[in-house]
Amino acid sequence: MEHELMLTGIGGQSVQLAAQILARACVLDDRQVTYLGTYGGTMRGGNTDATLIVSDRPVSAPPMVSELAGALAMHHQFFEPLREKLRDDAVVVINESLFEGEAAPGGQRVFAIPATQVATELGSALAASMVLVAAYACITELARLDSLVAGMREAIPSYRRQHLESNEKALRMGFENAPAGAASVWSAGGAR
Amino acid sequence: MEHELMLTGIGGQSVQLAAQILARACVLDDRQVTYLGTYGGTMRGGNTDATLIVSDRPVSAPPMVSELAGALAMHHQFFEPLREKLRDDAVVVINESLFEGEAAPGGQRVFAIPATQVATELGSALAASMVLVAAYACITELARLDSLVAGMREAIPSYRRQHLESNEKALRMGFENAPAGAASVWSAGGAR
Amino acid sequence: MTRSLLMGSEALAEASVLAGCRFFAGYPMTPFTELLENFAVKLPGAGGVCINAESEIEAVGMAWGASSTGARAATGSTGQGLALMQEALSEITRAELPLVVFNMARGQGDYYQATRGGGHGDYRHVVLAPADLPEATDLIQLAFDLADRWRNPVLLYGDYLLAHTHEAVDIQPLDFEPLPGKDWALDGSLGGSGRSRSVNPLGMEKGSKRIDPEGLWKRLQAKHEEIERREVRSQSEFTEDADVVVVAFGSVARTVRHVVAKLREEGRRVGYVRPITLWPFPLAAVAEAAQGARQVAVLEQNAGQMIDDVRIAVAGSAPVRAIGGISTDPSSFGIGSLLEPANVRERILCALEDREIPR
Amino acid sequence: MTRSLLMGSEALAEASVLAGCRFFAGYPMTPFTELLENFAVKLPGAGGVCINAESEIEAVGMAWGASSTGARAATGSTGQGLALMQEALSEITRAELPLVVFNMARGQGDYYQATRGGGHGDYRHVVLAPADLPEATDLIQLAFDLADRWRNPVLLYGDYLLAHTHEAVDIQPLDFEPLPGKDWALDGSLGGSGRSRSVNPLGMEKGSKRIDPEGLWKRLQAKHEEIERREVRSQSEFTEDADVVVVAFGSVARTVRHVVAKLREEGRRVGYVRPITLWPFPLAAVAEAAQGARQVAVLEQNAGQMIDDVRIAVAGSAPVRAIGGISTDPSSFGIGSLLEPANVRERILCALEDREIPR
Amino acid sequence: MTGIETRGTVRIDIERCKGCELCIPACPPNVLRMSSTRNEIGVLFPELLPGCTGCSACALVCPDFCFDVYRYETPLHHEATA
Amino acid sequence: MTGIETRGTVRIDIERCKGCELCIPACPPNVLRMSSTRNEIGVLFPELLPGCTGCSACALVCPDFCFDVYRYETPLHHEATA
Amino acid sequence: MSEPRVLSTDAAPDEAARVIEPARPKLLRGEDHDLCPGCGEPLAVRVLLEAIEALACEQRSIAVMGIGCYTALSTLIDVDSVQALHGRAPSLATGVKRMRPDSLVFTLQGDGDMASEGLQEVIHTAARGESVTCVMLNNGVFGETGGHMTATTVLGQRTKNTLEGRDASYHGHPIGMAEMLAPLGGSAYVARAAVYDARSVTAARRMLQRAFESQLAGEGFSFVEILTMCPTGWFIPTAEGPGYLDEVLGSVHGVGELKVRGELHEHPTEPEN
Amino acid sequence: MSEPRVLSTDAAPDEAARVIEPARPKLLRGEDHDLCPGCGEPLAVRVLLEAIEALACEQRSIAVMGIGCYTALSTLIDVDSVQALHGRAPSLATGVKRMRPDSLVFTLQGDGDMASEGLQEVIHTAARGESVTCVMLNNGVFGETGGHMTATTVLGQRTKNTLEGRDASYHGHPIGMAEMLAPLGGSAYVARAAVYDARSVTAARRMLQRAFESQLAGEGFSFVEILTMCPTGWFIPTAEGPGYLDEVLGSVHGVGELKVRGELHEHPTEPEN
Ligand SMILES: Cc1ncc(C[n+]2csc(CCOP(=O)(O)OP(=O)(O)O)c2C)c(N)n1
Ligand SMILES: Cc1ncc(C[n+]2csc(CCOP(=O)(O)OP(=O)(O)O)c2C)c(N)n1
Ligand code: SF4
Ligand code: SF4
Ligand code: SF4
Ligand code: SF4
Ligand code: SF4
Ligand code: SF4
Ligand SMILES: [Mg+2]
Ligand SMILES: [Mg+2]
Repeated sequence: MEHELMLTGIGGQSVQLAAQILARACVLDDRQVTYLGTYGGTMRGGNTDATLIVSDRPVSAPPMVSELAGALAMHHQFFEPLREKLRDDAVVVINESLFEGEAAPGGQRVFAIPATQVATELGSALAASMVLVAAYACITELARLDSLVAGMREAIPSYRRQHLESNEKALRMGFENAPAGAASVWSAGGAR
Repeated sequence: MEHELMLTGIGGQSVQLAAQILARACVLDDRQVTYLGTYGGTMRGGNTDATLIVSDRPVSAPPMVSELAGALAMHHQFFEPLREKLRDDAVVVINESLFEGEAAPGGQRVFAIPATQVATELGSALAASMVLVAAYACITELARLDSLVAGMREAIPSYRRQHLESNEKALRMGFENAPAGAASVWSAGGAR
Repeated sequence: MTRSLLMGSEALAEASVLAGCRFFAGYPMTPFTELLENFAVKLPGAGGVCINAESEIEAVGMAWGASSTGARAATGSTGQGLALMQEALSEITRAELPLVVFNMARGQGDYYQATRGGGHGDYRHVVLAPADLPEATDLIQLAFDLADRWRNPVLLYGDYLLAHTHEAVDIQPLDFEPLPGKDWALDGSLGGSGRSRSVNPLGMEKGSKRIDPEGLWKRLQAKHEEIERREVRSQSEFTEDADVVVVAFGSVARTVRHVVAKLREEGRRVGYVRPITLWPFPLAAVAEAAQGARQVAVLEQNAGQMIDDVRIAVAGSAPVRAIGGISTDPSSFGIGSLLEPANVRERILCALEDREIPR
Repeated sequence: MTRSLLMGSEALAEASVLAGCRFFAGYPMTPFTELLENFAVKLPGAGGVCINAESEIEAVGMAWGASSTGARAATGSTGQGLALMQEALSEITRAELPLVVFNMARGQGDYYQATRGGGHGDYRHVVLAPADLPEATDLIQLAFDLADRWRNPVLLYGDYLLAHTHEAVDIQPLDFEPLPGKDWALDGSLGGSGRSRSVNPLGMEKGSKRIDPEGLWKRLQAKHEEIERREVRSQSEFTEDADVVVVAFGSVARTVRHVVAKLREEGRRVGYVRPITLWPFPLAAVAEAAQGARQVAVLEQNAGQMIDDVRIAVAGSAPVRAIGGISTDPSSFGIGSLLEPANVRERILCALEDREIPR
Repeated sequence: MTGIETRGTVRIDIERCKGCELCIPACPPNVLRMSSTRNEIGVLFPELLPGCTGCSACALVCPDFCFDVYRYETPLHHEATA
Repeated sequence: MTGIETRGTVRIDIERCKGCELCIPACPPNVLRMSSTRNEIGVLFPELLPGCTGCSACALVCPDFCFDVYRYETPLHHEATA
Repeated sequence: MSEPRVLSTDAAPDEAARVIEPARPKLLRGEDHDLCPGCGEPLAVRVLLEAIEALACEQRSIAVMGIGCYTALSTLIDVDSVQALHGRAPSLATGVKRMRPDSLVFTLQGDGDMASEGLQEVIHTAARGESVTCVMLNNGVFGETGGHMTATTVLGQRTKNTLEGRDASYHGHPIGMAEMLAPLGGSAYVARAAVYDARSVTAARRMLQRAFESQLAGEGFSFVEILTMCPTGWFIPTAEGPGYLDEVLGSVHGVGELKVRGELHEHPTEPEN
Repeated sequence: MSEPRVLSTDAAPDEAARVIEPARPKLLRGEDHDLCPGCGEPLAVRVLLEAIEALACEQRSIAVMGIGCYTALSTLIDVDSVQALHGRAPSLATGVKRMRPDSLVFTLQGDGDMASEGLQEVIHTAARGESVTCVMLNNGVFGETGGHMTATTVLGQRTKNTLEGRDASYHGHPIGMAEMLAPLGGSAYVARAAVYDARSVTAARRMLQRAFESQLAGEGFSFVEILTMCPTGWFIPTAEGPGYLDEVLGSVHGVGELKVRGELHEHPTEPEN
């Protein structure tokens, strides 16, 4: 089983952080993982993507994928390139609070999570990506909540220590309010 | 007729100047000329050579010669490489005032000119190379005295104008006291 | 060590320190920046030094100085910063100093730079081109060994993918043959003895005015010919009965390997040769693979550079065709669509089916 | 003009000014120094500017700026100084600016640098390699024309012999096809109009955030392929029935030409091909000359660089053999014994008689 | 006349605003405050309260060039609250 | 005692001398002068007259390291002329 | 408590009013840019363009762009421009000016670009007395590559590799560019500005204008350093940028005119208008 | 008139005498060199080696050589040395020192090398407070390549391309290296010496020794500039070299200590011994 997913958002590091947390969580759950973050253009404030491949065998594919088994979108801007790569059976998790328009025209399974709203209510709009990634992990059963929290603690750089608490809360909120296993990638139904 | 000669001396620019004067004189006399000066090593004060090819047709040979029809030596130091290239019938003109040892073991025609002494008597030891080159031109009939003087006037850089007089005197002394045509390169005897 | 998720840059710095690297200097440039950051974090703890140099030219100078004392030293940049280092890199080669140089390149357009250099005169660097991170953490250890063994710079050709991809890796120290001592390394101790040391790229020797650059350069040439005989590395798969042999290196080869394996599963007669050393180039391996092939297809992410070496290797025994091309993203960091499996697959199919390559 | 004894450097500067060069910047280095000196003397009188730059990097930057205003500009150095310019040279190529670059090289060890560069990414310079001064004064005029025509740097590969040899030359202005106007040249006049100009190597355009380096690079690639088709130049003699075809360029070719002519007089079946453009390399001329030859002998004054291109051209149709080698003097200025007729003759005879080359 | 004197006003291109808040303390009469709703890219943006003097400070410090500043020919008078 | 007091002396490696004349004005008692004959490479070189003090000035300014400087345990006395 | 009244700001006012400050000066094109929220660089670019307008040099200016975050702004600048390599703008400007002596030629560079990578370019250009204006946007970090320390980072400043503040014993000392350039024989006008509030922005515009005037008068080399916020590279909230600039950078890199018409000022002050 | 008596000087004296000054210090090897007659560079090298001896650092010194005429002297210097590229010695010295913190590490560079080609190297090294000593032999010309003007050539000085003297309006202004380096935070000792007569040569030795002492004491970066004659590049007779140095170069590049133990001296003077 090799699960390729991408995350996308506008600027900032939060999408990359979310991707890294998911990657670390998968490693903690003993999977093989390849993760690559990319930033659009030489400029700041442009789009930012992350590609993740999670597998139970050594990963052979490069972290530049042509087809996606899953996608996470913080915002509709810059989602287009991801949409084009979605497989028919892909899992798509979007940030309902900001995302406008159609996420998946091909009949893919779409889950809309009010991530920014949830995060704002928790007092930290920046943690929206935590909510979303936790929801994704929960829906797809890609990683456990404990691993996500542990992964987050590994991933936060020293100069951002003040965010540990709020991030953990956001991860928990995201995970606990999502439809667990609704599109598991490991189960017969979700896997390919 | 293609006449290849080399000039050699220690440091300084006087050997190069002499070579350039001869080259210019030959051009004024309507010959084809190729002339290359080289300095030994990255250092100052080392040896300095000049190679000249004078011809009555366009010069085909590169200014790096394997065989010499003529040689001029200001000093015995650094003469060895030239000696090795001398043809059997080469003309060798040496500065008797400084040159020690045997100039031409192969029976070549050697002319010893007390160049430094003559120049010192003229009040400018630095003009020794002028004496020598003029002697060479006279012996080989490679260039006329007038052309040498004109060539010297072309060749002297602006910041050395004060030497014009003494150089002209040295050229005249050198030319007039040498055995004219003793080894002419243009005559049947001297040419090849 | 145990398996942990490391960014490529972090793993490379880690493996370098493990290999005994004790000096690093660099200047930020994407995608090299994180390598510098990681050396800055890891070296002090290992008794080493990392300097955030004020420019690439100063960085390579510092590494040169460090290496002249016998320390295992490294520097790097992306191709653009390496362009600035060319004078130093060719001169360091003539000074016969070991040095490891990272090119975290933006794509594969620096193949010429890596294998032919832009420095002056004749000089060569061993160039290692890992396809993925686990291989890279081995090759970087090899790089430090080869640099010392041959007293010659060794370049690791990486890219954005290698530098920025996180993978769960387990870095193991490698064993190498014992090395000769560094009796040439400067420590000042022989001053005044008449035998003081000199690290010199010009052919100058203490106590003698005579300079013999020709002798020095010929000695280097002989060494480089020896390296050509001894240090060639490559990987070939499925070439025996292949109609089409694909030649690719680095990150592109990673995709090629992935795609060719799938195509073989589908029964297509395709194989690949992956040069691991770009210099010395695996001429023999490519020549052998070309025997009997209908076509040799070169897939590189540039306007056509390695294809020169492939042509030299194949020497007319099969047609050589370029199926790669320039491919980058708007940042020009080198992460173009050519790195994606679908595009690589399509290009290889074009070669197999004698179709035009999409431009 | 009438025939007068000029040092190569003086003649080159003279011919450049005749060709409309109005800007030069350089930093002294043997054997390039005199070229700089001569531009400094000649340009002011012609309404131009010559700057004694404080380094080679600054020199190429100044020339870049001058060229961006549409002026015919040039710079240069020896290979070592050019090593420092590599970053700029590759970027100027991407900015599509005309520029003439002199390499008054120390020997022929900079062939790779000239033809493959050490800059980053894919880029190409037209490289002209005159064999003697009369040819050089023509080729330098061609260089300024080609640079403007293709909006691409053109490099003149000279050496100590070309720079320092005095010959009696008669520089004649050449005529070229009319050139398109330089509507891209900066003069400030369109500021505020919404159509201000931009000379940009990154694919950036005024008024748009979108950057398309891939598009730019592909456009360049297409241009370079066009140059490869249109601008190849070479000279061949005595190749039809030759047993041995010698390939040589620049000053070495001057000696080869001299020696081969003598050998032909002696009835030896030897011919030569002399690439005048090193890039684009005369692949077809070499391939054609190789047909029927028993051997293609490459005589270059280095460890073997042009031989790559010869091998690519010959593509296995005849054995290719190196008969040149590293050859320099103690100064390393590149005036080694390989430039002498006797040595060249001996090496060609070795090829004709299948003997070992003296090393 | 009653209410707050408003000698000038601004046009704010809130879609370009990146929410940096530099304009807020820059305003001498303190008539700018951050919104409670978010714009397209998800950030808060400045709102104008009565009392603008048309001094241009906001425009000078806004890195995203969001402000056109105007001065009224005749000052307006606004109630302080809505 | 008669004659010039000579407290020191020098050894001059005239074959290394390049004739630059820097040592001549450097000598405080003015006891160096250039020769009238030439050395191997054709240049004039310094000669020592009586009266050297062993002050080392010549050695310090000679670019070709031609001078060893000595100071006599007991000063000598020389006639000024030969 | 009742809510304060929020005025409509989505269009020009209906009432009679004149524009005091347009969002964009004439030479700044209408597109948006991708620099970070709270970045100081766009402020500096704005006043630079306004200074050109004030001198009516719209149709004779040529910009030479360095490489840093501000590079992205070059597409917004409606004057002819040539993109230099990182660190090399002063040499390009030299070549441009020599071939276009009647143009107003200036560079736009960052501190990483000018004081780190290409330090000698600007010094040689200044010593040569080249008639160009070099402008350095100084935020004390390589903004573009992620906020590392540069050669101007002041002691105590936070950057990616000095998260606890630059420490002289480990990271060395900052270089004061204006102080280094002012004593040189070839420099005619040298000043340091900042853009952290409206007053300083206005002063920056004045200094740029005076530098350009100096160039147009043929006095020699001119230089304006402008301190700019980089909240991203300083790892602080955007709103704290201006205060951090003033207190941390400003305390070392003092604002004012250091040299005017070739005369050194002993106590640099901001120009009167 | 009778001829003055010429004493024999071809051997050590027969009389009892002690050596005051050997032709060569211990660290200077016995071979001859090919520098021009009247060149000042060998004088500087001599005192540099004597300073090392005076500090008993013979067995812990590492030289980093620049490229210029003095490069040829590196074969005479009996201390470990590494040859740098033209302009790049300070960076090499940095790398050497970091790996050999107990060594006395110094560069030997010319003015063309340090102030032209590689100007930023020494400035960055100084600002960084690198514990090395940079020595610049300043003759105001590229001696090695034929005597062209450098970035330190003083106004009025003759060089190959300023035969009538350097003219500021055409050739720009000289850079005073010592003056530029002294104000930097990382520099601890900065001085300018000259070698045109016995007194100045002795003072040069003292300054070199004090620079090395500063390095050994870990005070930071140290710098000694030494004015040297280049009769060849100045196009004057060798005997006129010392006077030309003193009057032309010395009048602009004033001799003395500019900074000692990190303290700037307002009026640079030569050190007492
Ligand atoms: C030769 C070279 N080295 C490194 C880089 C990478 N680089 C791009 S921008 C930049 C930093 C720019 O810093 P600064 O000039 O201060 O501008 P800022 O980003 O702060 O505006 C660097 C290091 C480059 N483009 N070229
Ligand atoms: C990159 C580079 N450019 C140019 C040169 C040529 N070059 C060698 S020495 C020299 C001048 C040295 O001048 P300086 O440093 O003042 O030393 P000096 O010869 O005066 O002792 C130059 C330009 C070089 N070696 N390398
Ligand atoms: S113009 Fe002045 S008063 Fe009006 S909002 Fe802007 S800063 Fe405030
Ligand atoms: S200064 Fe500009 S970008 Fe920042 S909050 Fe105010 S309007 Fe928005
Ligand atoms: S030691 Fe002093 S007195 Fe004696 S010769 Fe030398 S300079 Fe003159
Ligand atoms: S200083 Fe030395 S080289 Fe010069 S003349 Fe005197 S002894 Fe000779
Ligand atoms: S990183 Fe700093 S300088 Fe760059 S755009 Fe962001 S705030 Fe501005
Ligand atoms: S050229 Fe000048 S610096 Fe070089 S050796 Fe001669 S006198 Fe000395
Ligand atoms: Mg910056
Ligand atoms: Mg010098």
